[in-house]
Amino acid sequence: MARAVTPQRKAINTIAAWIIGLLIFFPILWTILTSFKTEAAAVAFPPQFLNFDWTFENYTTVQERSSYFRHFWNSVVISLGSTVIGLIIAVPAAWAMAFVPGKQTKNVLMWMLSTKMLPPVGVLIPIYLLFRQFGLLDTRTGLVIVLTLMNLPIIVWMLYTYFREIPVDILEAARMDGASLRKEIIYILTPMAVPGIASTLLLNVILSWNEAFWTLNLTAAKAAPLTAFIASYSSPEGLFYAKLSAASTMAIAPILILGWFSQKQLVRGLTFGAVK
Amino acid sequence: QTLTIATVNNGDMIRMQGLTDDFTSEHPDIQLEWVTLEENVLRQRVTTDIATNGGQYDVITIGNYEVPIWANQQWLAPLEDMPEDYDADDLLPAIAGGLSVDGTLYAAPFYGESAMVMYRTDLAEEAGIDMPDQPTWTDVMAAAEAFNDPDNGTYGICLRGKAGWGENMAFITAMSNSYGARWFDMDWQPQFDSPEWTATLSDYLNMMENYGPPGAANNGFNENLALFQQGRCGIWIDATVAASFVTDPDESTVADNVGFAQFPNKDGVDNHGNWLWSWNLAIPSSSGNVEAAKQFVAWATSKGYTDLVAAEEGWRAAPPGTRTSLYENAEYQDAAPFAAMTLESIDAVDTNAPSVQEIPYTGAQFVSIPEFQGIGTAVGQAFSAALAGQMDAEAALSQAQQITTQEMTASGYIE
Amino acid sequence: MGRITLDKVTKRFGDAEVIPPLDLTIEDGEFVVFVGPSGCGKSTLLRLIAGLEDVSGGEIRIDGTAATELPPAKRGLAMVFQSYALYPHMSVRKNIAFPMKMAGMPKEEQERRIDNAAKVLNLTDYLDRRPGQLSGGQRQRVAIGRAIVREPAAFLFDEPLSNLDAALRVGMRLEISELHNRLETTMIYVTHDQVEAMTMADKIVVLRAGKIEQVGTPLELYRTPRNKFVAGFIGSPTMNLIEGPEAQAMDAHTIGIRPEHLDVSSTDGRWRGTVGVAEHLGSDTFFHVHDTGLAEMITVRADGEVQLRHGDTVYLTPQDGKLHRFDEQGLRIA
Amino acid sequence: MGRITLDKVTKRFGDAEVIPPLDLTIEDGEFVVFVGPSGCGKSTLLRLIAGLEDVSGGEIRIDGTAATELPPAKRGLAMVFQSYALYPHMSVRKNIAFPMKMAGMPKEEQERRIDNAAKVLNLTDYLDRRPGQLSGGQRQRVAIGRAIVREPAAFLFDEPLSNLDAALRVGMRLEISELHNRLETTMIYVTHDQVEAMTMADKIVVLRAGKIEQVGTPLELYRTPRNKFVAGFIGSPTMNLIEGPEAQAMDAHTIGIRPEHLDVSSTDGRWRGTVGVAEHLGSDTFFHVHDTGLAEMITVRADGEVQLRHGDTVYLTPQDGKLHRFDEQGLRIA
Amino acid sequence: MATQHSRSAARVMISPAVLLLLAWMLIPLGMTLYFSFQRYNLLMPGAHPWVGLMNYKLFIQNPAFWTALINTLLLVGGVLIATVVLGVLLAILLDQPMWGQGIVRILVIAPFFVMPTVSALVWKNLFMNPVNGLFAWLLPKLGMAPYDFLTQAPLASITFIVSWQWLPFATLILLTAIQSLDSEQMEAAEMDGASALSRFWYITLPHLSRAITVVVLIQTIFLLSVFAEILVTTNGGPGNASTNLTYLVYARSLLNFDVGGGSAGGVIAIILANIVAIFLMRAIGKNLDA
Ligand SMILES: Nc1ncnc2c1ncn2[C@@H]1O[C@H](COP(=O)(O)OP(=O)(O)OP(=O)(O)O)[C@@H](O)[C@H]1O
Ligand SMILES: Nc1ncnc2c1ncn2[C@@H]1O[C@H](COP(=O)(O)OP(=O)(O)OP(=O)(O)O)[C@@H](O)[C@H]1O
Ligand SMILES: [Mg+2]
Ligand SMILES: [Mg+2]
Repeated sequence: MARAVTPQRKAINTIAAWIIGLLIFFPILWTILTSFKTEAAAVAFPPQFLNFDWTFENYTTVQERSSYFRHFWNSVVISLGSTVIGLIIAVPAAWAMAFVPGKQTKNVLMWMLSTKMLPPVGVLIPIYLLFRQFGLLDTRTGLVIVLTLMNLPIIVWMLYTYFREIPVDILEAARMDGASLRKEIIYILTPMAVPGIASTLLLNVILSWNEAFWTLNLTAAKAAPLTAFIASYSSPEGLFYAKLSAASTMAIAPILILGWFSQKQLVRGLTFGAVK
Repeated sequence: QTLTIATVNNGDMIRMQGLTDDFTSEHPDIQLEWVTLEENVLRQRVTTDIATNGGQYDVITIGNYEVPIWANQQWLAPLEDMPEDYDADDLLPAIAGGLSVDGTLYAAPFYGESAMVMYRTDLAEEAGIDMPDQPTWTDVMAAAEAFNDPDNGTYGICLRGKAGWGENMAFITAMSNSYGARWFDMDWQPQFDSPEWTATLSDYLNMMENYGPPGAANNGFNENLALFQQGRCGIWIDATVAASFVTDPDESTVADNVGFAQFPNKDGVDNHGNWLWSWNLAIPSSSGNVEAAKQFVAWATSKGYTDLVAAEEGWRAAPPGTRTSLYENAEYQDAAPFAAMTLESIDAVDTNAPSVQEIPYTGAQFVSIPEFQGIGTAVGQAFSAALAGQMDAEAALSQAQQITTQEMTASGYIE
Repeated sequence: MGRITLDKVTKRFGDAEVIPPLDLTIEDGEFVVFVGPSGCGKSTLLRLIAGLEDVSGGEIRIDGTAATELPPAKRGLAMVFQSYALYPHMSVRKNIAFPMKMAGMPKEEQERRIDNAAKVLNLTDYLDRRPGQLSGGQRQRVAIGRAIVREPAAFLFDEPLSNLDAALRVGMRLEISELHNRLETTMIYVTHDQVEAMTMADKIVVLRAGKIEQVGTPLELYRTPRNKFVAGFIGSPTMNLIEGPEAQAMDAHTIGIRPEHLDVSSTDGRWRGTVGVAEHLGSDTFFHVHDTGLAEMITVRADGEVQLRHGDTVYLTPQDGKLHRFDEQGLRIA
Repeated sequence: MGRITLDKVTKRFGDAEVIPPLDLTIEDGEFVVFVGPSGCGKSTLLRLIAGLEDVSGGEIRIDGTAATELPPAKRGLAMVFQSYALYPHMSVRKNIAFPMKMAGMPKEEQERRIDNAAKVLNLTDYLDRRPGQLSGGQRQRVAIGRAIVREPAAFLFDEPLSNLDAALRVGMRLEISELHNRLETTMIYVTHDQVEAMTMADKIVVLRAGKIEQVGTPLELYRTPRNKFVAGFIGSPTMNLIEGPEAQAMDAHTIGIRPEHLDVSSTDGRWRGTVGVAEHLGSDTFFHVHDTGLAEMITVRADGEVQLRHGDTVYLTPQDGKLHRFDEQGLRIA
Repeated sequence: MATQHSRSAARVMISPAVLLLLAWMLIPLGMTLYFSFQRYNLLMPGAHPWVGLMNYKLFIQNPAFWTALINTLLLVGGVLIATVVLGVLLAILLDQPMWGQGIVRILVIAPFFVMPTVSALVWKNLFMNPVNGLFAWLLPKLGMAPYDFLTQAPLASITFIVSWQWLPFATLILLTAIQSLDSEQMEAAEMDGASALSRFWYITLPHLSRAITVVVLIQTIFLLSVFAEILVTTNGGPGNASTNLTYLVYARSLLNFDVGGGSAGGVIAIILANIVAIFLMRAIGKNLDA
């Protein structure tokens, strides 16, 4: 369909897409802008777009109040940790499902996904008791465990759809060439699936980063990630829009930037085999 | 040693976090870790932890509602052997009484509050209204009507509407007390079918509908504070601590124009609501650092801390409502125009007889039984729904009656 | 060195018996081609030999030792897949080195063999490229290179040329033949391409539904097909098979005559018919003759110069001794 | 009804001129085949005619009316794609009905035409299946069915058989030819398959790099290729092209002789050489002769019965009048 | 690939994942089930008497339960419809040639990265707040009455917020799916005389069905347990107007600290979620095979 698109048509597309894109993005933009305003300017009517006195005061206040970097570091450790461990468990499982499919494979996969439908609130108290029992409360280890289990079904599914696209021939060739199962996975499967693994990794980092129920309920101070950081701004006294915006910006910025930079991988991985 | 301290994200607590250098320099071996959370989340986290013996926290911030209940469960370490200079006798008796079980203190008050009326003197002047020091609800309603000017973004009265036993139910319970209503009769039968409750709720809804701000059903203390600071409320009836914020010229656009009055009563009912709340520091018995925690609690609720705040931020910012000595301090009286009214309000509270009728419970703007959190919140939701226009007062009350009866039956209070 | 014996080898997928018990011996150094219609079990048989599938019954012996239970890597065979199955993330050099690396061969020996294979296969200039940067024929050669360096007892090829275009196919066909001449290693080659089978094989195995229909040299199959199936399967255009009175006249249920074994005349001959579609290839002309009184349409291959048009009348005569006769079971009558 | 004229039609993709100005007339009812090496612009040309690409210059006329600016649907042409481009979620019936539904044709008429097409194409039993449940050949027929029902002025086929296996290809080739005989509609057919081009075409257009090298009937191209390119491109195995003294002796820069036009003798002949690889196809034998004193290796096609082995000495003689001569520009010398 | 050896290897390889998930499902679930038959209030330590099905009875009899059930379905359904419909339209728009496509994509994808808590806070305070929010300023400008979103249309507002978060996800998957559509199919349809609208309806949309099922499945998994958005914006209110099952269970077990009741609610929620799951799995299982 390489017929010429008239410039008018392209211009209309462009304008429409940009308007919609900006509308969708606007709340985030507005939050970022607000974070640079004084509290008074933040609630001023009519709203001030760029014509306000920019200030970094909110960021300093927020940083003074809670040590952002510790929360940030917890978030990094927890989300990366759970994703990496999840991958280590999921790669063999996905290998088995993709390359040695049995009659039950599909059912096992669907069952795995259905465990994600367990409403977390329903099992908080049992988990809390277990965690207390094993001394996992307020530890990063504890959160890594929970988030790994939470996201494992998704990781398995994503890897499974990815692996299915890898021709069996190549694994068989490796086998003929004398590779053991372990070597087959390490030297052939994993390197070939790098794009898929990367996008799985990304999506799960994002999901873990944003997970707000378990991270909030199973931590106190030591292991609390950014979700807990944000929770302390949810309803403070007095005017707080600017401070809230600053805290929000700080909480979402890392993942937003990561997401933007790795957009392509993410999009490819997200398709869950929906696109053949 | 590291102490993990759970606090509410309100201004006084956050200020305390900024001043901890003073403590850590005195106690170099003690490190402090802060968990700052919104009130509801904090309560849920702390309760889960203490009830399951989780031991995550060494110092917790809890209200005077929980203290006696939890102390009875042996969940709190008694605050005996406090350091010499702590001077427990200096605590306001109404406050200290609520935090003691059998004469032993189980939590140290960080600040205390009752409720009072805050209003805009500039608007009152404009409208030619004279707010008495002890207004009745009739006075308040008349003033609210006069102040209401929604076209210019000023609303007559701001009251709590957000559902929650510590949010709208705190206010409505206090209001009902002042209307002569009670939660339960002596057989623990809920009383929402009484005429006093009908009067309370319909007056509340009327005021809010006619003179309240939009979205009131989602407004709690913080939202109303923000509104009042922006000059959007003519009257705000809420906790006395608010006074120091609304008069803070850095944050409040109406700092110079705030007047104070006692919590209203209904004509003929001698009850000013009996609102008493304090945020207190307590030590879970599951903590492994009880001694260090005591050091910290003592520091944070000491006279010395008050002086420290005064030195750093001025007297007006001193945590109010806990110590007699503060109210005797002339500097404080000068800096805090609301001091007298605050003390008067607190002194007027009798937590043993919050209602004028006979009741089987103690409490103030709450009922001091463990089930109250659940019941209060469920009832609060019904009232909030009424405020949002989803049902009328009558339906809300009968729903409240039904919920409460069910819960009380389930918990074995009534057959 | 590369004698492979299948003894009552059977394969079932669930309930479906894809290979009924099958016996076959492949001699050392032979070039054996498996042909047969799609789905007849050629690939399955190859994979059984390779060890990529378990046999359901029977024995496989390689050089006299039982291999039935051995994992693929231990059988000393190398396989070249239809898709080449190169490792896309490794350079050509690494691809070729992989089996040696897995075997833990010393580096120098690896280098030596890689250089050698690269020279033989004309890949020296491409050793540092990735498979994605190679043309189809080059990839094919890398796959062969990877197989060669292991110095296997036998090579297994599963339709290795079917992804190449016609011109390349001819070239690669010659290269593999030459390789076989040089290495003299046993090769088992699966294809569905007539020409490949005929030109490359020492021995062709014709399979149908997992059963061996005939084993023999290409010309044996061409000249003396054991049954109607083989007769129809080998040769292009297909042999004309004629039933009815004409066949009975020759004491057969069916008679067969290849298109190239019919003499055409415009004046007289055994069968008289009308020309239908005529396909002019330049070098040859295929035409289809109707209305000969036979039930079947007859295909004739004639010279490129023959000038016959749709509707012309022709006379056809089968050449001497080129008639095949089959009985009711379809078996050849000697 | 289906006369298509291209007048100085040009196509550029960005800076690359894929089709330089090109003139071509296709007569009503003709079966025209475009051939040429990969990337020469065959598909592009077809898509320009279909209206799926805009021309960069020139005029296209269909039945005398200017079509250059018309959208594809308005040109009254039907196209059969290489991938068939069936709608995977619709049944065969719906697939075939789709163009009529789009044209708002009455239901009964639709039914009639579907039944008709299904009968013609032997699809009646498959009308309720999805394309995914059909074999390659059946899909191919559905694609044609979808084209037929529109009763177009001309059919455009872009390598419609290249996804089929060899046996099916032969069958479908005949079916399309018969369809053309029956419908007598103009057909333009792109292929890179020699045999298809030779057997199906009324007229072959040989393209190279977007330029027409020769237009003519298959036998014209086979017998009198206009230049070396066409000579080498048409015919299989390829024509032997010989340069050097032997050619100069015949007043040409290059002489060409087809493998099938060389007589083989073991005793005497014009060129003496040694047999290299011999490929026995049963019906024919191709062998490669080296060391003839000519620079080039010569390919010879001989009878299937010829018994020559690697290393034998043979004598080759070109048949009378079958030699082609080309000048330095590669053009035929008459 | 199916040798005995590889099959047993597969069993070994899949077992860590299966065992972990089984434990993750069964242990807490078992405990929840166990608690659900007890009178167990966190605030009242001591014995937890066995009360049989009373917790279930109370949970179901509570009128809030039915409201919550309906709200859950409305929320999930609403978000699914909004994201799929808008996602398809947006995907088609983004598939058109335009300038700065990459940047537009970045803008559109952004909400997906925002934590639910943050997005709820931002929408609630900066936009929907009836006094200070941007909408409170904007609506009168557009000649509309000011509207208190979270009070007057709480569920719809939450649906809107959640849709905003998930629209990027749907759009991206659908966009990739559209781009994977065989261009020859489009061209064939064009030659067949289909208008742009017919092409969308008869070709594009059916082609997207598989991608749509995946979007629906994944989103449902996450939407059934929407929680933070409700907690932050409305606390399930006013009344129960925006309480979904998850929130109701939360309210029981963590606001009332009624572990018994909460567990009963949790069990009910799990059962309902699995009913939805079975429906979906059926549908998607079919679609994924095809
Ligand atoms: N893993 C499997 N499970 C079930 N049946 C199978 C499996 N692999 C192959 N088959 C069946 O076994 C038969 C033989 O398949 P095989 O692949 O060996 O045929 P083939 O001769 O190689 O065909 P082709 O020429 O098409 O490659 C087919 O009917 C096929 O459907
Ligand atoms: N959309 C396009 N943009 C740029 N160049 C193109 C485009 N389509 C085709 N070309 C170029 O135009 C030339 C002709 O392509 P075309 O597809 O017509 O070749 P073809 O003869 O059909 O080849 P094949 O036999 O491989 O199908 C090629 O060099 C190709 O790279
Ligand atoms: Mg095969
Ligand atoms: Mg092409």
